[in-house]
Amino acid sequence: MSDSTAVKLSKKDFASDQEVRWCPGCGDYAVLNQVQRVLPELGVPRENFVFISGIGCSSRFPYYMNTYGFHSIHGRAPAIATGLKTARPELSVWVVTGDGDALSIGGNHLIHALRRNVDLKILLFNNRIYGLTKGQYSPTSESGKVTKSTPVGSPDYPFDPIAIALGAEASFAARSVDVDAKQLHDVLRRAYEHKGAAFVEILQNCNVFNDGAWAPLTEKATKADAQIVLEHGKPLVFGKDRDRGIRLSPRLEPEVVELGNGVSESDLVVYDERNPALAYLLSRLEPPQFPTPVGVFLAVSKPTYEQRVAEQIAAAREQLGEGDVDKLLRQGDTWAVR
Amino acid sequence: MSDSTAVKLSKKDFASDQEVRWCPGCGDYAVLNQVQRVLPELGVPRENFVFISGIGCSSRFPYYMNTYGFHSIHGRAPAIATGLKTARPELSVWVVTGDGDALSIGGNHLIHALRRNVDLKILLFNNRIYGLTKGQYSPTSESGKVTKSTPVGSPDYPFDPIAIALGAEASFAARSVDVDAKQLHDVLRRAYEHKGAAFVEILQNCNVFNDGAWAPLTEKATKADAQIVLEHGKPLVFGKDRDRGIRLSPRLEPEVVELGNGVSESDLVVYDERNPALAYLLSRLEPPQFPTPVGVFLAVSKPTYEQRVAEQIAAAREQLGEGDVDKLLRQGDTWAVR
Amino acid sequence: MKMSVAPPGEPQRVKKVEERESVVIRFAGDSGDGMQLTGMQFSTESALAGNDIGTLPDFPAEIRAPAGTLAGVSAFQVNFASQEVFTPGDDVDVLVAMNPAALRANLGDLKSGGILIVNTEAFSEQNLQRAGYANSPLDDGSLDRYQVFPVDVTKLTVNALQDLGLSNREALRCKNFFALGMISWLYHRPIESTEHWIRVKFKKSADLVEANLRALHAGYNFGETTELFAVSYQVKPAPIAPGFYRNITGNNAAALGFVAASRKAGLPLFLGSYPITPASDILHELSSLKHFDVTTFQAEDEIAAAGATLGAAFGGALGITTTSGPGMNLKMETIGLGVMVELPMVIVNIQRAGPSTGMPTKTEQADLLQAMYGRHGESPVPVIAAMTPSDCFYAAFEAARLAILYMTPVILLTDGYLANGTEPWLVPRFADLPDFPVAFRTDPQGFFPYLRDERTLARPWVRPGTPGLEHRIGGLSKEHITGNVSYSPANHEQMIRIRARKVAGIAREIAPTPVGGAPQGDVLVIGWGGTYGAIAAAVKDLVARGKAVGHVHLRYLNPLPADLPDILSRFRKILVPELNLGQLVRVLRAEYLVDAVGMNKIQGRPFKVSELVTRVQRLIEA
Amino acid sequence: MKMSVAPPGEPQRVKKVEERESVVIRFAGDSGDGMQLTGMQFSTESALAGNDIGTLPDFPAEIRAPAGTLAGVSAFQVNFASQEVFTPGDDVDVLVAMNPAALRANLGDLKSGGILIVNTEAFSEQNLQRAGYANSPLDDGSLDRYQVFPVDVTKLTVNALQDLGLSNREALRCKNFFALGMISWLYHRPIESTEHWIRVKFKKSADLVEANLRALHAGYNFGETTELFAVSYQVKPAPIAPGFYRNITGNNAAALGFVAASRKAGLPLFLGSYPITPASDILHELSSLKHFDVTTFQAEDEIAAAGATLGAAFGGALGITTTSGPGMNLKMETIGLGVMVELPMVIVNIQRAGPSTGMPTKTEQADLLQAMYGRHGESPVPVIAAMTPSDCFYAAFEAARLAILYMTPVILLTDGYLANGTEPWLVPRFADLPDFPVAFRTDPQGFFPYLRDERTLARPWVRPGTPGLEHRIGGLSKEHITGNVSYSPANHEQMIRIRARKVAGIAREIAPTPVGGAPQGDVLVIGWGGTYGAIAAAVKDLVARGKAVGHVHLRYLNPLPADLPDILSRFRKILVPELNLGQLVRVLRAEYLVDAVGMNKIQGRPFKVSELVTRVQRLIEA
Ligand SMILES: Cc1ncc(C[n+]2csc(CCOP(=O)(O)OP(=O)(O)O)c2C)c(N)n1
Ligand SMILES: Cc1ncc(C[n+]2csc(CCOP(=O)(O)OP(=O)(O)O)c2C)c(N)n1
Ligand code: SF4
Ligand code: SF4
Ligand SMILES: [Mg+2]
Ligand SMILES: [Mg+2]
Repeated sequence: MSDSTAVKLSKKDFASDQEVRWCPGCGDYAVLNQVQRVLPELGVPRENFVFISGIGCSSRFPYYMNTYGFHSIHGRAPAIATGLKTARPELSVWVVTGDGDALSIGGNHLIHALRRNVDLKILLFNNRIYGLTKGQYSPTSESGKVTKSTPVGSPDYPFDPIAIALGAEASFAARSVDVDAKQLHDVLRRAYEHKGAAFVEILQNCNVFNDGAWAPLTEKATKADAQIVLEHGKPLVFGKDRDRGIRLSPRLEPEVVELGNGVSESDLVVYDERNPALAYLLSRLEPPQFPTPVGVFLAVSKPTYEQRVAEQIAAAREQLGEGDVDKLLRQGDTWAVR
Repeated sequence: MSDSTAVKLSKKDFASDQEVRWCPGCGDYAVLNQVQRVLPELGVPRENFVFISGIGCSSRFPYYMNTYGFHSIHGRAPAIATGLKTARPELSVWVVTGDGDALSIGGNHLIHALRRNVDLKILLFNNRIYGLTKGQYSPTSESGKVTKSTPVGSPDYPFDPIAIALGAEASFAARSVDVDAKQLHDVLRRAYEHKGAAFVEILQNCNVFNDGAWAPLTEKATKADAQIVLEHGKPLVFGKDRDRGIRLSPRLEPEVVELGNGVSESDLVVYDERNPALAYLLSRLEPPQFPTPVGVFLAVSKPTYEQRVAEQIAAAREQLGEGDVDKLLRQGDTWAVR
Repeated sequence: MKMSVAPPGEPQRVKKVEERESVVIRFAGDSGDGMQLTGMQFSTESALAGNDIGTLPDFPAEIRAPAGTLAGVSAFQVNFASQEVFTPGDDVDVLVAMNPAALRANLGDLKSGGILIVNTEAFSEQNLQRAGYANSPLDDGSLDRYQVFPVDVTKLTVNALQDLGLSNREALRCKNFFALGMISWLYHRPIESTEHWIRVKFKKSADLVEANLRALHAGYNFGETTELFAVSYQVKPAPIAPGFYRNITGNNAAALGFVAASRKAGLPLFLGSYPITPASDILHELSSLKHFDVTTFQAEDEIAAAGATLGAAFGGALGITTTSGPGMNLKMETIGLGVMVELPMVIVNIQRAGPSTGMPTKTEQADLLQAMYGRHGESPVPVIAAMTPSDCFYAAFEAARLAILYMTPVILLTDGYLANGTEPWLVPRFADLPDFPVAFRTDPQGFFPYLRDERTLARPWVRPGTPGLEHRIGGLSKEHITGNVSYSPANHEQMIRIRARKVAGIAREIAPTPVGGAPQGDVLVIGWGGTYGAIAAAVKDLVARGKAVGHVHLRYLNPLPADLPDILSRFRKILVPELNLGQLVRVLRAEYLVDAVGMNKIQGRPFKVSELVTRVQRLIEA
Repeated sequence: MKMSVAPPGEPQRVKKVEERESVVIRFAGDSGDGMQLTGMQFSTESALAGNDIGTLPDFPAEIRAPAGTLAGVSAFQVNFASQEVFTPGDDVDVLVAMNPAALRANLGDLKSGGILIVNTEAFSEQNLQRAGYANSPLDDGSLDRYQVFPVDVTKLTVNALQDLGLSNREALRCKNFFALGMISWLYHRPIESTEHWIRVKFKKSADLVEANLRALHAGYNFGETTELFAVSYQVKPAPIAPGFYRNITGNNAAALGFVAASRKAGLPLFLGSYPITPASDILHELSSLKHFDVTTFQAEDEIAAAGATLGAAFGGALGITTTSGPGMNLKMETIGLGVMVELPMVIVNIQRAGPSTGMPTKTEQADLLQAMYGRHGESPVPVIAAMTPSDCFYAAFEAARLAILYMTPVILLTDGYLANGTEPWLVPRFADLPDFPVAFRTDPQGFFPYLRDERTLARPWVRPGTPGLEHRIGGLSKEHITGNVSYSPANHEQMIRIRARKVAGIAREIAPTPVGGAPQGDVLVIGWGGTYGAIAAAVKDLVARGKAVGHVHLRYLNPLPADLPDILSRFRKILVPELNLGQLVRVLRAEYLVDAVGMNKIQGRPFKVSELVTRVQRLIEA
């Protein structure tokens, strides 16, 4: 996809002429900003980017990108993107979606796009709420949450988006935070570089309907203790003073341990982003007992869907030659009348 | 649900007067047989059972059960069952579905029913093919599979139903085999006894369109080596001579080991059906490298959806009293004109 | 809050007072300015003042578009009068514009000579630019046609709250109450209800109660004391039927209608829904009525919402599912199953402007043919429509009643205009509503799942859990009486014809169609749904001018009333105004072979009375 | 396999030979008996014998219902004649019944005096019971009205294969070829094509080739040698236009039509589909044509299938999505989006008997109004329908052409009868089909996403990847020309009216409507879709009897042809036969205010010619 003759692009090349219409203070701005920063670095001509979204606040994203874009139907972006990417493998196709769009109405398309390993970059803006419809609970809202549609609290249990992705055979799954510019930047790049379906959950603040949903992870005071950054090949250490870590108990259950007092880094789990079972184990870690893992949970490589489809077509052409319509029409039970 | 005054029921009480119309030799017969065997044991009056299915060969199931039944729409049985169970928690609601019905068109409803932990008994007949539509590949068909719609092989990767369930926060997930009468019987009972969504994958043979899909697991000669039975609290041992087992490598990856030569059962993973990460790890085991695990992967207990909903309604009544319609109509901005 | 008309404490007026028969006010500001709230409170005050009222909220699709932009303008229109009110009013007498964008977006609807109150502080360089003004319209003479009242609402509010120690932001948030106070003074509105509302709403913060009350009073007193207003206006109470009233939106009314129906049927209510504008408020409302044995299930999508509803109906609940156009597409397959298994459920479509995502917060009537024909195969369902916000109560009640009585899915159509609009509602007594207790079948003797009631052709409703009645239903063709799966050609046709007859037979439930205006003559105007008010007002106007114009407003779209052909035959011409490209008109033409003509507007907005009057006059003359 | 008519080697006939103009044979047996295959082979033989043919497969919904039951009966009907054939025939002249259930299920359609060949061996106690016979109909005199030929097909087949060392089961599987051989002898069919088919089909097993060939020949020779048959029948070749022919099913033809269209457009073809009876075969067919630059995507459901298709269309492919009724409901929201973003795609609905799951393997025409009105909002799409199996080729081609030319989703309706039925097809030359090369917009100069072609009103099609033309599309209301999101009321109406005009303008593509039969007179029969053959035959019959009856068969349902009102006006009465409760008839009545009457049958089966003839006659007399 990279094109050496491409002119050097900058962030502003990726801003469309449309006014951005999210609420002031919405976390979506930070993500837009970061995406517009990363794209020029990728060496892809601007016209080869396509952003496809569903419906929701986050799904307005394509309007603000000066690329090809498609603001489609609630929940259906992964399906539409699958068609586009399969028909046009040379394009860089990004899906922008929300927790409702991707995990409520669109859950099925998401898991199938991941299963097929279509080379899509899927950015899920998780604000744990329905923003556009003004504040109902979403499939990632915590149990007991009081919202417009759950005045005495949600009776549901939430999905964990990373776990869903792992259950659906994703080849790449990562998590980042809207306002964590550097980490988000790195994760977006990793997602782009991964050949295959890249699923990125972005923890995003909806300051109007669910303000502070991720506060512990974004407030300076609590951030270091509230999150643990996954790094391939490194032990799972976290905390302001990097004095805590994650160990596996003999019953194969994760536990937080303080380093020192006989516990050293070598007792900790060494992260391996190619081990799906480890990724799933980490996805189970939840506050307040555990820090929230961010970074790349899983990155394994396998041929992509569109690649395998293209190979089948190429092989058919190779074997049968370029199809001849007249010959095709004349196949089967035929006869001539004179 | 159990009713001490209920008359003693037998298998034939659960056979309807409708002729069973699966192909001769179809694995569905064995499952029907086993379900009809288990139900009378449960102490539930017959009229309290409801079977809800989607569309597919397997989904004809309700017609053959002399209980309440609903043969509904392709993929939608979990949604319909959720409504019924929520409205009528006292009923024992069973969902019968196929790999296409549950995991293709119905994937979203399945994962949401599991997430909510609705107390449904979900039996997924996995024959890795679309039976009723005469032989297209399904989301569980293996990569490269040649079917009517994939004449040069499937370009997809399959779902693992257990992994999907675990990714969707299922509280109970199990796997069994159509013709393994005793094991299927036990798993069905465990599913019934679990309070919450119980997901059971049943490996089922479609002798017409995908004969022998599970042959290694059902043929006497290979069975013991091809499967490993998960037992809570027991080490993971398998093989005709029970001389092999599953161990975790230092990189936390599973490996098959021969017992003896310094390797003993105490080196093996001890199965814990309450550990979802372990369940997920086991779901990754695939032939030919690994035996296929069967039995209960996961069983954890948490309040069910319908229970929490019922509690909210009871609490509201407790707090606000039985609703008075006249009072309700007269709420808000009101005034009297004289 | 209960109170009776003519609140005490109307202050002594020193300035000139003029009388008006009716006034249309529109409050317009930024999304964050609280205009919806202001409008609602003003409506309540007006109702309490004894006027008849009609309202129209109009808000943007964005949650909060950038402050000061045209996209962010939110408005609320109130029509109040000393006579019967049918609509929120065509053109406005008074426009309150809290910023330049609000002015720009709404000025076109202000009558020449109308009152324009602007919040001057908001007319900053930046805001002017955001609204697309090169020069300030306050200075360039472009507003000369109006009575302009420039008020620095912002400063006056902040001043009034000075000593409360509020942050600037908090203080600014009170400015809508200043505006409300000012307008309340101008039209002699009683403000006690607003005071009460403030006390309840902010009960957690005494400071905010105090601040908002002060802003309200400051506005009121500003009216009295400022030189600006030389005149204030009185609108006498309307001759309104005595009784107990409340202001109600269509969505609220629909929710209550379903609750009442469930009680009359003696069933628990199950709502399966997926949020969507403008339907979500029914879900919100019902979710807080759990003590009425109401279960609300927020589903993963509309398919699941409909499916769960059907499942609950199978279980013996009154099943309701609510949505709007886009979600309606997704419910069709389940409705088709409902038709085949013959279980009751109500599907509510709060229509909005389409196609596709369209203009989600705007109104339209373009889903009628979809309601009638949107499913594959022959799967007729009754379709009924509500006419006014409060009529949503009765329409919902009736939809539920028919569904249960005839064991069939019923589609109820309302629209964004009805859903969010309010009107005073003479609250009925529960006891006066018709009873329709459900008798589930429990007797195994002679039971067959598809053995029908002779009159209604409804099949029996059996709750799972009933001993001896175990049976299976499903989407495959069903054998007459036994309900067994059947591929018999003759049986297939018989069952399809029976179901069609069952739905057609609902015509017997329809009371004689009331004809408004002239009982016969030149033009019959036939409408359905939310256009009721505008058409009724137009016909009233035309009749007053001596025209022989009649009005039929259809509640039942399928089946149509049996007396319709007779009524049609009494008029020379038939006009069918619709907020679509012509849907009911197609049904009428096909059904009765009458040369009915359409009048179509598809702008996300209701008809204006004047548009209708003009069109009918042209038709009379043609 | 290519061969020309009049195959060599027709054996010397010693018995009496009679001539027939046309014969209708139905092969009926258990699902496992291979009746579909037998029927197909017999059809091919008949085509090769120079007859015109029509076929009707009829199989159960169950994959393999229990052997011997009524539910498991599978049948295949062939009509072959020395004149033009329009349908598979009403009543049958010859019934081959391989077991009692097949006899029971099909006997009602056998003409009095017709030939009945039964496989006696299958008339065991058990099989009789399974079929619901108390006594054997072979013995109780109930078949006296027919010419019964009892043949122990099973034993004769097994005997013929005795020395091959096949298992009993394998041998029994050959009995359909014995039956085929026997009937081929009886009607002088050339069996070379069947021999060839056997050789290809079983090429992996020389034993099976030998066994099936032997069974075929044994059956053929049995006809010649047995005393049973005293007479054999000859059906002369029909006067058929010279050219190259093939037998083709509607599904096969549709697939080929799309491939041809994609080549003419110069685009890759993308099919997004989810399997469903009776549409799946189009997916199967296209999945094997990858070398034609065809991508088939088996989606997770119909929504994804439609979505991926639209995505591929956005990418510049010819996007097709195929389904049947139940799946059609699920595609509506995506079609609505397609209408809004104005991208080309073809949605094919192979209609089957509904509502709901209905009778999946049976035919019906009850999805027309859904095609027209099934979406929320005003979202018109062109709707076209195929008339015969081979016409599916041209209809598919035309649907694709219109979609691209007008940048719009197009719905193509066929049905189960067309999809699985076969007819001989005079294969066209690719070069003779119209070209319509696509020119994607590439010039940034003056580009706007919604700047339209003046004639067609189509917007430009731009492939992502084109520099300088980056733009965004979506489901929100779009501003005229720029395509920016717009909530302007006037713009909303303008865009909706433009799209309606665009679709209405397609009328200019429609060639003058051919009128079959009388050009004017008493009754005009208007049909659409798969009823073509039956109506054409009926009208031909009526005209031959001197009746002034005309026939119009509509390919374009939306928009309707511009010359239709004129044609309607030339007839006294209009009859609209449909396999539904009256759908096109509603459209015609609403559109033209003509008192068209419906003729409706909804039994999962096509019209019989005789039913149509009778109905028209009654109408003439009424
Ligand atoms: C078919 C359909 N159903 C429902 C809706 C209404 N709707 C729009 S966005 C949305 C949910 C938005 O939540 P999320 O995806 O989390 O996005 P956010 O606004 O929070 O970014 C819903 C329910 C719709 N547009 N279409
Ligand atoms: C909406 C809809 N789409 C498609 C179909 C066609 N269909 C019926 S069953 C089926 C798949 C069956 O596969 P599976 O669920 O695995 O069940 P099996 O027959 O193998 O038991 C399909 C695609 C349908 N009935 N409805
Ligand atoms: S509602 Fe929430 S998510 Fe939506 S734009 Fe506003 S702050 Fe952002
Ligand atoms: S097709 Fe397969 S799954 Fe279906 S009934 Fe036959 S053997 Fe069973
Ligand atoms: Mg969200
Ligand atoms: Mg299957």
